[in-house]
Amino acid sequence: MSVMLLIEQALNGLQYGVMLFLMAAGLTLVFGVMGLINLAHGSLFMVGAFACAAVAGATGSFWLGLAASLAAAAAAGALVELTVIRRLYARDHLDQVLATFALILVFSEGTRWLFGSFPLYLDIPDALAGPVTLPGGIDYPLYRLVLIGIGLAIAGALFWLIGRTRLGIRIRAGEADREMIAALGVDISKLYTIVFALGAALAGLAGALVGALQSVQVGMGEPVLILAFVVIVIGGIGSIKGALVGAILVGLTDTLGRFLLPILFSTFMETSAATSVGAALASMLIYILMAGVLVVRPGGLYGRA
Amino acid sequence: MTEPVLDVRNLQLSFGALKATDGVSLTLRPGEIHALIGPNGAGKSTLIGLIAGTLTPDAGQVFLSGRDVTGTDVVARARAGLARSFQVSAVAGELTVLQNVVLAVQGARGQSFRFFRPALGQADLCEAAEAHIARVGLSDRRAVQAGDLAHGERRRLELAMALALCPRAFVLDEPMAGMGPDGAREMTALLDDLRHEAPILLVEHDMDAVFALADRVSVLVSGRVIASGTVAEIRADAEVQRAYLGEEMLE
Amino acid sequence: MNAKSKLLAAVAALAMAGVAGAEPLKVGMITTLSGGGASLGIDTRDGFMLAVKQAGNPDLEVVIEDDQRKPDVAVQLADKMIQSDKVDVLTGIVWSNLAMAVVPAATAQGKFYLSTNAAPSQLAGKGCNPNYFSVSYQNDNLHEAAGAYAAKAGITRAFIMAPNYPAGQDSLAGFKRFYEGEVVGEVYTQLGQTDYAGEIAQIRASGADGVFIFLPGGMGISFVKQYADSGVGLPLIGPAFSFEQTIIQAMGDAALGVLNGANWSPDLDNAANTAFVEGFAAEYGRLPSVYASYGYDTANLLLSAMAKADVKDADAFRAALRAADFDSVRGDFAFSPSQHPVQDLYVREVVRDGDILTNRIVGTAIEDRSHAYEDACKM
Amino acid sequence: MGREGVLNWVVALALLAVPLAAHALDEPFIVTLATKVAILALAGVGLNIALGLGGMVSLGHAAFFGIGGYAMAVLAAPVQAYEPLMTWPVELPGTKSMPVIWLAATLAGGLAALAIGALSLRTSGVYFIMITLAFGQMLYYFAISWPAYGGEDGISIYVRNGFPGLNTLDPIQFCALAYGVLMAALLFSRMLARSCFGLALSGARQNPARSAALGIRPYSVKLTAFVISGAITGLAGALFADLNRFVSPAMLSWQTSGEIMVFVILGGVARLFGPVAGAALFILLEHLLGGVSDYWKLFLGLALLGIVLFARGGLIGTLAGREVAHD
Repeated sequence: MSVMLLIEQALNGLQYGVMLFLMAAGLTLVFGVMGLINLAHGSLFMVGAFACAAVAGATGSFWLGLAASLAAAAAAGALVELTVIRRLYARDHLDQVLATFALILVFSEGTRWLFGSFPLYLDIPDALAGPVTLPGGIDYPLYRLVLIGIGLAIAGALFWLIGRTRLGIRIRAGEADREMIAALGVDISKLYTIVFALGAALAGLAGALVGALQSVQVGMGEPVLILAFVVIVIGGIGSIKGALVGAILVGLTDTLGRFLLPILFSTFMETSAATSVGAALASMLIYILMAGVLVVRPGGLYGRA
Repeated sequence: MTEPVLDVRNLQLSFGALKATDGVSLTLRPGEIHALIGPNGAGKSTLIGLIAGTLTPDAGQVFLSGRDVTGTDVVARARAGLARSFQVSAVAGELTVLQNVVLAVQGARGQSFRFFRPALGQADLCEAAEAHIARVGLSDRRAVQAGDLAHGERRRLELAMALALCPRAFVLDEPMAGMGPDGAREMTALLDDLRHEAPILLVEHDMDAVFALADRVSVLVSGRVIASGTVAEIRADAEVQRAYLGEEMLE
Repeated sequence: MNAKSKLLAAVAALAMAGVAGAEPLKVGMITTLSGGGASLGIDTRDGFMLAVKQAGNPDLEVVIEDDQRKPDVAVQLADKMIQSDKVDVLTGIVWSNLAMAVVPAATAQGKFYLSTNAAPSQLAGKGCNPNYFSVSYQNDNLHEAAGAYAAKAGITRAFIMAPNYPAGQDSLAGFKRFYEGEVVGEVYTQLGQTDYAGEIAQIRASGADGVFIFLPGGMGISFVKQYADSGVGLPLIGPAFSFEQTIIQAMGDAALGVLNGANWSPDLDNAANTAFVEGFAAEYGRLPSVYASYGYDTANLLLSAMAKADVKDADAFRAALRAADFDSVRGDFAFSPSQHPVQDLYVREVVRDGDILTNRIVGTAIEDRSHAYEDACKM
Repeated sequence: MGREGVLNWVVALALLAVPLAAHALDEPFIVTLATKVAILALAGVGLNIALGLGGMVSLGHAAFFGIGGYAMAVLAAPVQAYEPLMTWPVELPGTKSMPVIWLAATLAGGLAALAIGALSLRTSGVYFIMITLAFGQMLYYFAISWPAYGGEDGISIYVRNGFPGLNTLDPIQFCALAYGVLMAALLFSRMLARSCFGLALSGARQNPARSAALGIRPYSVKLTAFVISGAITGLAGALFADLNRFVSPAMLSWQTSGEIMVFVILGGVARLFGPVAGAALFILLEHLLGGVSDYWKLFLGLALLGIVLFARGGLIGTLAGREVAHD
């Protein structure tokens, strides 16, 4: 095991984390502002990937597909907010869980109905294909570097949006006190629709960006959703900063754990068994991390609780 | 002089730069009502939190019947005989009056981990609860859900639950709040009666009630006790007049 | 509950009526038609039903149900088919874990089970059963084909990788069984994993000269795309599952040139296969996958046995199945004593044919291969 | 007896009458379906203690369900392989006896709930939902990738386990057994709700601060309820594994957690018979819609959505009205 390999794995973990952040940011915003737990957030990730694959397939342009993914996910988010979600704000978490669980079924089977059961094709745009050589001689895929860049840029944009703009002031006011912001004369239902659509668009963008790397298929959103939950629990609900730190922590822990644990075990076990046992433990590592954070800080790293 | 039931020594608590409680000492002796007054934001709620155990002081100690309970939590202090009522009525709204008080009785007796017999089928629990309900005059309302009670009735239910703890000391947080003149009069009479059960640390804005009931009064301003004494002494204290009473007296 | 059943009584071909031994036979197909993995079940069903349609035998009745890829649902469907529909034969399960849930109980109740795909080692060796036939292969076969051919393809230092679950562990064992080179890296990934950057970095650092992967479904798509983009460029070999007709379109050009072990290919040159591939394309407007070919063979095997014996006479019917007297799309086909196929294993390459990607045979890996657990089967 | 009481009797008798009628008409599969309803309802009864009485929205109850299932398989598998369960520190044989297996599954479910609950109850609200979900997922991945006990393939038990005096292989007898366990659990649940503990739990749910000031530790009360809840769901898992004669990580998946929760909410949260009505309705919907289309889950989703938006209080709540108070 060389230092270079370790650095490369750390980059991989960073890239993974940054993509998780795009998912977690929307989820944590929606929870922070509206107090809503949305299990169907993963479905919006899937909608983005399918929209991108469909448009890129029809036009041949990944970039048009990316734009379509943002538009489709935001539109799907707004539609769902207007028809279903807004009836849930006043409900308890239980109703929210059930309704959004039902939405997952609707989205997944609806997508399968529209696009069929076979995975769709979506590839990295030619301009970003292939590896580049980094200082130190690491060959690293350009597309993944771009993903890290896009993710960090969006994180920066979100911090700016929340911290510096009028919309951000309203969002923060909404987090602090719902009645107060209504009293300020802000059209609260419009604000909610915008925030929900924004979160959906981020999820859709993540779906499209990641879709180019992996398989675009029904059900791709749920594993990411659960990881995003872990991220939010670690970071603290409602905190964008917590989502970023949590996502990168989860990304690094998962990637490095899968890489290092089998090596660790093979120092005192036979190789085949070590890789199997190491992989089994690596799959639990982020949950152990979450449990550890909970013991020390039940409200998450940047939580208010 | 008898040993105080509740003895608070030099409590301190800061939230950042704000000294919410700044070296407060006070005592509660058997049979007395000790009123704690002070303007809004003086730190009364913080002090109650420190005494009840929901907050942990930076320094200082709380003794209950001579025992240092500073390191213990709310539950332990409740079991040790500290009965606390809440500023905002905090009864369980879905339970009936009787259920609320039975809950308090079983809490005091440490019987909450009985899984089998129906709570309302246990004569000893119910009889004790009924007695406390009768004491506060809610007997004919015992089957009503607490959430459906009138405001004054809920305050009395609070007292019944505090009584159920068979306390060594009451800490009552504004029991008169939001009551009309009739309700306040009834409550005053009830509190005057309760002092025979256990001494009362009474946090209250209603000055008529305070002056009618209190044996001693302490005045809290900006987290500090600026004066402590009998009603007459406090009325005469210049600093209190300036800091607090003055505002109201001048109205 | 019959509302759910899709009863497909094949339309009569009068010519078939009156053939000796043609007693009615009811077959229950449990396969995955919804949720993730539905494409495999749909191909299985379509291949099976194509053969049923071509035969036009009115005595064959098929009940099809969707197992949602859930073992408990599969078990309950099997109970329902046996108890309510009173089927004689069960078939169609795609996944090994579902097969392990259904097959032992079904055969214990005296029903025949013909596997169209999953054939776990437990059922091939110690747990073999007179009423259980695998028409497809034994699970290890296609990995063995890849292993046997890897050295020929110039892979002498292999990096091998599979998900960390029983089929994955069997896969790596199967590959190593016939592989003559050195294994320089062995990695188990998480089931359902979507990002392989970490593993690709390990491949790059391992000094390997070729990579064997068993990553079925979406996992394979993700890996192949990321692998192609990484520029590592070492030859890739795997079992057919990862490079099937159902998924290579989603991999795109990244899959071109990938080698995969198989026992069937659309370009296999025999009359039965030509009729199958053309018939499938005409009926469904797409190319068949291996799963479709197994479904098609299974139906034809069943039809051939029906023509010889009555299913109510289990011994006679079993003998008729064992004879395997049908034209397999794989060419020569026979059953081993454990009732698994004895067949040639090939290696295919993913190629572009006009607009679509498909597979072409590049060589034979092992001839007349049965499987590794034959000796453990006391039958 | 109020309307809810009448409704409870109707549901209880229907769940008894349907399999008996199906048995008389020689429709064993309907008996099997009724058994499935009874067992899933039992899982729901377990969850309802946490969810309805304790207000703990657990999206990780599949963990206890699956652990109960694995407890069954781990005990029964050595018997069919003619091996001991363990040889160290003492040699212990496996067992095919349901009462022993049930005890083990109940204990295992309860212990798992103790560990998960002790950590998760440090938080509340939406955190609690996410954390229970994540812990469930952790066990799911562990079960898949841990090489012992079959991994993703799971474990098959070829012959259903035995119960003294009954032939459990006969669908109607096994159904009766499951029904009996369900009814016992419902009685226990009713008793629990009315007991001192039930009162304390209700207080801890509605007003934890007040409960603490009465000398009742909300954390201990809730954790105890969570453990009881996990234990009952674990028992249901063992029965479910016996129904299928099979256990696999699918029992631990988060979809299973979601479905158990759907039973409870469909039927009516905190209603005694809510999980029973909910599980029956769910299985009915699954089979009716399944006949209509391959995309039946789409319609299931829409139906669920309609119920949660427009029929609050679930089936029992809608039919019986707001008789018992619940939030």
